[in-house]
Amino acid sequence: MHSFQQQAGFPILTVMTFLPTLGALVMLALMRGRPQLYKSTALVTAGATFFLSLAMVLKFDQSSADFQFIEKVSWIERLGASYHMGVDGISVLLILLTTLLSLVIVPASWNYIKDRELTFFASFLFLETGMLGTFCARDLLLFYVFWEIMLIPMYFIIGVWGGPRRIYAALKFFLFTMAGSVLMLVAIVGIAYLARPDRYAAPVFDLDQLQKAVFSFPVQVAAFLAFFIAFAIKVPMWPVHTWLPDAHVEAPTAGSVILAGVLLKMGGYGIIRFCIPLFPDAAAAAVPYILILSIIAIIYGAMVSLVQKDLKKLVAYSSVSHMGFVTGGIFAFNVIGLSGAVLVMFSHGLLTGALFLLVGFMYERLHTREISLMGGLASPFPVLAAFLLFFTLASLGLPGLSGFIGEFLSLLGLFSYNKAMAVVAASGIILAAAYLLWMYLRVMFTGTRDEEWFKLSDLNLREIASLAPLAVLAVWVGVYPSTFLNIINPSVNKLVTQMAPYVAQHGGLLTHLFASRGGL
Amino acid sequence: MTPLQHYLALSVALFAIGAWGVMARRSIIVVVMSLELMLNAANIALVAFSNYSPGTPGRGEVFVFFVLAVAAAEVAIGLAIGIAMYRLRERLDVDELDELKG
Amino acid sequence: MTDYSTPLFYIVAAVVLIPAVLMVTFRNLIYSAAAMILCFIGVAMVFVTLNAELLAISQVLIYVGAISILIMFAIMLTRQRSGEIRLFFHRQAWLALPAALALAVTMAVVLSRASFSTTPGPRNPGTSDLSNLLFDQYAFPFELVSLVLLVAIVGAILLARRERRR
Amino acid sequence: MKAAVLLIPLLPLLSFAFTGLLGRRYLKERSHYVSVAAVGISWLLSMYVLVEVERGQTLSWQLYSWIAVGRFSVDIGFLVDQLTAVMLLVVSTVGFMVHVYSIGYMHGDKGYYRFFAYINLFMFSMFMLVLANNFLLLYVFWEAVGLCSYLLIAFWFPKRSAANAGMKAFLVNRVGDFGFSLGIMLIFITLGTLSYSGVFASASTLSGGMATAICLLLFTGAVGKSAQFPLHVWLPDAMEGPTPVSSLIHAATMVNAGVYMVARSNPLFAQSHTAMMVVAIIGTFTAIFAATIAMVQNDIKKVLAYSTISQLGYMFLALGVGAWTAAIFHLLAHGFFKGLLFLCSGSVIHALGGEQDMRKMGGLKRKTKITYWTFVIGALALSGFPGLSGFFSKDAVLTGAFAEGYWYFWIVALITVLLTAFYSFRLIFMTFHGEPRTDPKVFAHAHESPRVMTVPLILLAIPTVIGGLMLGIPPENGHIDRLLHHIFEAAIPAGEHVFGPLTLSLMIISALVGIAGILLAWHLYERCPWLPNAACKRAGRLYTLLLNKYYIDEIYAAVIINPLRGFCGWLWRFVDAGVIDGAVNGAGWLAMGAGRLLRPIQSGKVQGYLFSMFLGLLALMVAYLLFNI
Repeated sequence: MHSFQQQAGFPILTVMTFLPTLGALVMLALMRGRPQLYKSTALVTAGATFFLSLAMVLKFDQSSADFQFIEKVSWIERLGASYHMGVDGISVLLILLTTLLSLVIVPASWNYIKDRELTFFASFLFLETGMLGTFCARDLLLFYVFWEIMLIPMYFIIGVWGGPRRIYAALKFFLFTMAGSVLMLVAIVGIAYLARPDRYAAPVFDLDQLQKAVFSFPVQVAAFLAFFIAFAIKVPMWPVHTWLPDAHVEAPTAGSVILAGVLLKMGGYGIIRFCIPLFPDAAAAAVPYILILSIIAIIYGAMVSLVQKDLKKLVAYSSVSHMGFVTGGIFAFNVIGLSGAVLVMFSHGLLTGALFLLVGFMYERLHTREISLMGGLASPFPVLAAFLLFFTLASLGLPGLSGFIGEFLSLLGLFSYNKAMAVVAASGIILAAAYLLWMYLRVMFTGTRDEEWFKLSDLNLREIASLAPLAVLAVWVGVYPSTFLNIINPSVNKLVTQMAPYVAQHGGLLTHLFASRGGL
Repeated sequence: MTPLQHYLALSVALFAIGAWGVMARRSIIVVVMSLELMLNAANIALVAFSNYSPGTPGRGEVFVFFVLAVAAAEVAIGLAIGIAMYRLRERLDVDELDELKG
Repeated sequence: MTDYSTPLFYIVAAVVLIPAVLMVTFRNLIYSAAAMILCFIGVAMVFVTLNAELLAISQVLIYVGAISILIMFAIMLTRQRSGEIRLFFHRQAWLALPAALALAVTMAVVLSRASFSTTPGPRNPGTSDLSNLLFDQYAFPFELVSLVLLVAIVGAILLARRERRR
Repeated sequence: MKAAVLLIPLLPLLSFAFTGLLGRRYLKERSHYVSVAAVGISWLLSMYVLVEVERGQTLSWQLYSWIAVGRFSVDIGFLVDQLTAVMLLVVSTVGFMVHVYSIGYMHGDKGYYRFFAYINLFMFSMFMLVLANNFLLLYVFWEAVGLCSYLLIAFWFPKRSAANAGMKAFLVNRVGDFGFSLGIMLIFITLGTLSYSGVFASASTLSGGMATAICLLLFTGAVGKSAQFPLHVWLPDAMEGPTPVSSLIHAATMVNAGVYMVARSNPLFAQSHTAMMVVAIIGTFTAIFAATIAMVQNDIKKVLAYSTISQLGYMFLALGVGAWTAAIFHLLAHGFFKGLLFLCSGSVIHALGGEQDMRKMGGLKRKTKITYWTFVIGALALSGFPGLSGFFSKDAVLTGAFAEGYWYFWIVALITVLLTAFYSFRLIFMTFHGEPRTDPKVFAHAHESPRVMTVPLILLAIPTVIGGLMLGIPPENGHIDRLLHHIFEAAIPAGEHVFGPLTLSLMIISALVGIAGILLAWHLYERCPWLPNAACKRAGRLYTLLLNKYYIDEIYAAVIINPLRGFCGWLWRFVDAGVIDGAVNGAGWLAMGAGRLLRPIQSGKVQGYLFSMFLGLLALMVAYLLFNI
């Protein structure tokens, strides 16, 4: 049993999750009006959380597949809900990503925010708590609580510090996610009650017991759909993605980085952690439909990005396209596909986070995100051009950088499930190269449009410092991915072996179904 | 003896006239007056029933007293409002007093 | 005694109904107020035919004496330029009459359909019976009504007071 | 040997990092020392490796396990055998010469350090591509090389045409790589491994259809990278980049990667005859197709670009008909003389201050002696003049095709020899002979390029002359055949080829055809220069068709690019903004609308309320009556 006592000596997960809140409260209470003080506190808090997560990763026992650093305290007796925190390979990787991005955005938005800076940093720290809690929660109710905690600060970040249409965007973001999570709440309560051993026992919210409970197929399908819709909105998958471009365009730089870097991973993580293990039959049955949706997402996202005029919208739609690989990889239900999906999540967080940082830096200088108003930025800002080139190439999947590994593995996983689907999905990499390079050409190359830009300063040390860790990690994942693969392998294998009987049983049914229609 | 139904018919007629007055007339005062009519109609019915029904006599009539009291209070308040309204708007037509519009 | 009650009832009914209709239709407020008084007297007569003398007298005292005068005062206080009294709503007037008639018809039908266990003739409750009921069984409502009246008085004074600029 | 193999790619990588990071502020015009030195050492090491391999020593060395996920395990490793050695020879020699040459050519350019940084990165990726020991690693550096070509084509990025050309090159390569990656996935799915040794050992287990599918997918990658017919459009535009880049990347090294990949996976191709035929057909068609366009081009570099496409067609023809060694021999020879030709054209452009249009050149013979003579040597080699390396390698290809019984390919190839000879000497006569057509001011101070540019020309001219004799004699089992025999033994068709009267007669025929081409060019452009214009006028539409490169670019734009862009625009406006957002905002509007609809009920008129109350009462009573609730 990997309880936190043996592994870390102190309840590392709880400390890590609630440290940012502590920092935020201290800042709010004592440091109003003293920018230098609260900015550095924010940096210190984010830094401390990052090092805690780093320590956790180092102490993480990569051989065992079950959950580690377990903390279990009964929370609401009568409801049977317990404060049960634990992490496995996949959550460790995503936690590392979250703390890194939260650390990186603090220096990046040092002078980006003009009004109410203190509450801006405080809301980010609250957001971080929500995110970390969601990744560590092993109890459905606790998970839902953190899921909602995460929503509120994000709403304010978009709503208060956003661009001109921020209210519409924030509201749309909130309502979309809310609709999904309310559905999920119904499902949570439903299965908690269904899973009770007998009529009078308390409902079961704890994931370990829930996984033992077996639900009938219709219940599984209903609950799976409820959970899946909530997570699909977060991913975002194709039909429910329209909130993402609006939210990104209006959100401040740091908001976009976290929104793209971490919040989108919630969807993928949720599917892996809840939809598949709890409702294996339904998951296996839903595979072809979800794969079709993810392929549409890949192609649709890429195509729409081709015609975007606003830089942030372009990157937002590219996120829709990249996340299509995630859902495609997950629902291929083999080790290669699933590890690919997790790696895409990790690398997409790094790359899109960096791209948004760069767009933010450009906005700070040119005060516009319209591609048509930019042109020839490479001459006045060579360092900015170099960084943007690096991250553009990484996100279009240039081999040797992190984007390629994840995408190739997910495609390979999809390929072994169904060749035709994989071929269509693979065409996504051509479209990705097209829209990203075309963006780079219109923004960086060709003649400099406006002479004053030469007077503006190139990236300063602070900005480079916020980009450097992301670049280093992007190269590390690209050149030596086994450090990250070893972390997630045990839990990926466990999930795939767990799903194998169901896929075999359902796989047959559905491929047969598809075959009869001369299908894929 | 005239059967109960006649009294009831009378009470219904009076009640209908009162209702008509309340709905049709524009001035508050006429509305209040028609309201009184309706109350009287009720009284007639009450007294008629109390007389024609078994049980301890006078049960209905007692109730009429209460109706009287309430009617008096009601008229007082109604007219007070009407006068206050008149002082504000110089006009007493009910259909122009619609500040509470939704 | 010969059976005068039925023709008497019709006369009394007429005394009640005709002024009521007039009241509603009169253009001038004073005339409609006068019609109302007549109608109240009619009602008092109905009480008499129902052997409820005490009620008849109280009816006359309260309605004819107090309330009508009150209404007269109100009419005086709100003297309007006589010219523009428009009798009815243009929009709703034509709807009100049929609605009232429909109401009357339905109530009549309902009442006729209903069956009451009725004793043959009108009974004659004396004043003592009334006072017994009023002061022991319904003592509490009696007190309550006094409270209602108190509130009404205070309210009326407050509302109708001429506003002093504070 | 192991250290040498590791150092060859490592040195350019380190010098890339060094020049790249320190170039802007510190090195500026001194940034070429480190990079040229690095490539020079790599060249020496490559020679050493070549000698070692000649002595029969090969190496297969696995550095570390790159990706290990379930059944899928790929590692970073080197494989050095005869084929790699030959490729190393070409890449390092031409690379070193181009580095030296660039010192002169790029002198004074603002992005001097950036040029050397990128070109070193290219050398690193090309070395790794050649040394890789599995398909995925090959794919990785396949794209890395594509990236360097993108960076170098768009080197002068303020120029819109250069930026567009760079993007076009990368995208067209990407289309090829799409097929290549699918091929790799298919290999893994069917054979379970991606390392060369593993794949080639179990190649025979592949079913016919699967083998064809894999080979064709791999071949799409080669078509993309080596600019064969459908995907050749990017190479002529790539001439926007500086000339040393065109010489190194777009003539000698990168474009040969496709040929190397097909040659390397010969056991796979041997399994499927149809795939071989497809390779041969596309190769032949591209050869003659590109040669016809090259005849009418007026830009000196465009002519050489189309000539490269055509010569690559030759190599694929050789691969397709099974003459594996001939293809590699031609690759080797072509690498040298085409690199030489490009560098000479660079020195011509340098002399005329950037002028590239041949119609504004002429009479440079007197002005640039060395460039002229090296150019002539290169052109002779290109057109297969007997004795030079081009002659032996092209002849090997032709005899290979004829001997295998594909006489129709042989005929088309022979016509192409004629066209090649014609356009190469048309180029010489227009540039060097006749009266100067440049404006006098420019022509006045046209001068021979500095020594740092002319020395590489001479050094490259030497192998062009003696290369053929060293490796090609006697044809069919010359030194190169013996060297590469071991590599291709799995794929070489049966039957012994001996140097008999047949091969001799074939050699004579191709030599005569070559010389005929030269004479034709001499007649048209030297003796009566007015003839070409008259011929063009009479040819009329055919001439314009060729001049506009068969309108391929316009066709692609009309068929693929514009409809795609239009569809995406519609997709975004209609589906995203219209349908989905419409539904979302619609729901919002619905709530608002319903509210607005119900608002008038609260009219504020007391009478209204009373009236509705009465109606309610009425309805209740009627209900009581009717249904006797």
